[in-house]
Amino acid sequence: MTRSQKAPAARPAAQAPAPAARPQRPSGFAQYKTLLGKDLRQEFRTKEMLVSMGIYAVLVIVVYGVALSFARPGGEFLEVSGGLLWALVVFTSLLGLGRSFAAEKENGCIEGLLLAPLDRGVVFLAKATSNLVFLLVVEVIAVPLFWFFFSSFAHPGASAPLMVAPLVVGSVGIAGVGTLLSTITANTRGKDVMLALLFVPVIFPLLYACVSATTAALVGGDALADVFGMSLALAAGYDVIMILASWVLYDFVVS
Amino acid sequence: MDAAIEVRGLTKQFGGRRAVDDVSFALPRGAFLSVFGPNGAGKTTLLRMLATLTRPSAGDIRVGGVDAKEEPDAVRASVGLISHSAMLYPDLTAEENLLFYARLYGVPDPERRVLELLDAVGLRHRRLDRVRTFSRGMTQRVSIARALVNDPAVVLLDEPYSGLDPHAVEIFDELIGSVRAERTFVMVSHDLEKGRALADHVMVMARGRVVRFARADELDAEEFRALYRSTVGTGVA
Amino acid sequence: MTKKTTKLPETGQWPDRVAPAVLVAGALLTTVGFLMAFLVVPPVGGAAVGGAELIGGSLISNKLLISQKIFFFHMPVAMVSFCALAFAAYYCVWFLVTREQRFDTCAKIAMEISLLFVVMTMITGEMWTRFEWGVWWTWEPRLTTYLVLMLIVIAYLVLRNMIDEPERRATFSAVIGIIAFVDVPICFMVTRLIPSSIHPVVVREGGMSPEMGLCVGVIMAGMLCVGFALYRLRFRQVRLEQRVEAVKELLED
Amino acid sequence: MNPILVEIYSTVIPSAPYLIAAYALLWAALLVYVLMIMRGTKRAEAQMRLLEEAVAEQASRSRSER
Repeated sequence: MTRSQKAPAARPAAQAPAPAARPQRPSGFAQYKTLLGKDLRQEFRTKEMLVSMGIYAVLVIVVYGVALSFARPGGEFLEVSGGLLWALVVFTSLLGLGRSFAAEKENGCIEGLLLAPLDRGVVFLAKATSNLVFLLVVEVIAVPLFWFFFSSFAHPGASAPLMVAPLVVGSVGIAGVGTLLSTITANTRGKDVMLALLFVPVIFPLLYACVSATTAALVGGDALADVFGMSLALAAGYDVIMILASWVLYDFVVS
Repeated sequence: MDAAIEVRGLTKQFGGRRAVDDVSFALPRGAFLSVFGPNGAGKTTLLRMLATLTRPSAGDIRVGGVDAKEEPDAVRASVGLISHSAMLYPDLTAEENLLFYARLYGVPDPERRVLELLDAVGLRHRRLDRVRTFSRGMTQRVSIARALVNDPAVVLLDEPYSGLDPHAVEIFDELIGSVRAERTFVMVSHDLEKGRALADHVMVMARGRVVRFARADELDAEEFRALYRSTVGTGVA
Repeated sequence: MTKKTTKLPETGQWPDRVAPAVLVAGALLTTVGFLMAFLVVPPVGGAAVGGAELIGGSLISNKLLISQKIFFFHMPVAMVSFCALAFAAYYCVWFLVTREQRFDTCAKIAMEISLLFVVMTMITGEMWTRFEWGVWWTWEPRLTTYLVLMLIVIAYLVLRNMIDEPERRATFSAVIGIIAFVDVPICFMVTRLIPSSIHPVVVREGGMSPEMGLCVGVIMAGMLCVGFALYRLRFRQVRLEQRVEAVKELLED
Repeated sequence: MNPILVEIYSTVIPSAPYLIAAYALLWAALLVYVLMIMRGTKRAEAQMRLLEEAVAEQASRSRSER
């Protein structure tokens, strides 16, 4: 095996100059793309997480069906539907996040990542982005399905398409904080319960803001005007603060 | 010339117990060190600290003249680890796995490098198959290719022989032999014969401390076996 | 670079000499506050009454609410629980910087004190809500915030029991401690700014008359002293247990 | 009794139990925590005495061996 002749290591003044043949450490963004590419390729090949999250969402809708079969269709349902939708999103994402490190842990690949010259913030961003992509894919299926199954109860108001905004902002927050928490609970005993126990209280403010924004979008009319903008802004603010905190703290959590 | 690996006063404390207790040694470039000792002697912890996977409680490590605490990434760029966990993604193909790591380390012209490595480990024909379908021996060979993807100056081996059939062991030795030029190796193993055969430096550890560190030729086989039996006998943690 | 030796909190330092005196001061202040709440401060007016009566030199024209007296302890106790959480986050940051297990112990104890005071807040809040609005629970901003705080602190303590290895347990707990400290104020703000549509909240706190302010101040100071004294007491106990463990380990090998 | 006075004080009696319960539980919570600490301290001190004996006994044994 020919190994290109390494330049003799010069006297290491400050830092041994990397010999030409030695790989140059790529930019953070390049590493981010590599990591994300790996996550997406692996998931779209096995579709393990997507299928399980999709089926789980349908099952939750079935449970809602039974729960609401005795409720009188009509206006009240619209107010409740925002909350129901978000309950579906939270528990489906909990399932997805719980499994997000399964592949990594199964074969000690986490150590493979830790061995590489890679700062942990990039690992966090890549893993959060992949979790976000999977969550959005499932939402694109589950939300219309939800309205399909409950069309007999009520039709969302004209401003319903606005609902996409809180859904996206909320999913970003869930993926960000969720990735940090799932990394923590990945190797603790009782990891699923532990993830839920940590996730729900921490995500509560985001959930609160998103449900109010979604409900405002669904109900439409005057409720929409004053509440929607404020809730969305608060949700976005939550995302920025918590994702920044998670990004900074991730280095301690993953090593 | 700078020593490839320099370790001074290295300690790792887990709760009350000292897994590694004030270990110091230096290895010249191109050396092959075999580390022996009973279970719980701290061999693997020492190796993981060299690989910057575990944070030392005290002491410092210099790899190729670079301090691991100050510039961990510079050290990581020049270290490769082969352990019994393959660190490969089962649902990705052998080529995809190696390409992933090649890009992560920023290897110039990754495609060519990966094919070159797959040739070296003799798996070029299976490069499009998923690693899940590989035997333990083949997985280990891809794992070696992964560890060599960034052309590391230091290669760390943690119980590489565990679970390998004799044929796979033979290929493994051949591979290690072929890449030995100018690289420094540190191997942790229970296999006395294998360890001594490959090594030019030997270290015996017990309860986190270095019992003996010497060049392999200074220790003849008989004395070594007696030393090992004595430490294994008394050294059980 | 010489590792700067950070001064580790240890039993027997100045806080411990002060602790008994602080405990006495705490007890005194809270009793004084208690008496003030009932004797000095006039009860708050509730719903209007059909007429007006001269009682004790002032014209009273609405129902006098004794239940509001719970507020005098409810608010200070809640404040102390936030202070305890802040202390816990402070020690968590210190642990992540220095990796000294001692700071992790301090963070754990501060979290316990925070949980204790949140439970006390929930009790008093619960009783007040029960009488004030006639329901056992309403998703009213203050109560939900304390519920979320309580759940996070419980999650923190449960997480500690789920991990055995001291270093990893301390690191993960420190991260959760900081996340909690960042999360709770946001929760406090979000639940206030977005009006929950169920029923508008009649915020009784409103303007605080000088005597009420003083009374709350006294009880606050008292509760802070009690909290501090409990912290030191618990700290001494945990340190003693840690020393016992260390000696046991020495004896073994 | 003057009806207005009655109404003014009408909420006092019904609110009494909650008031008392609130304060009682408040002190109960503090008391429970202090008792927990005391019990823990006593147990730790007992163990410490036990260990001191063990150390003393080990020291004397090693002295007799020398």
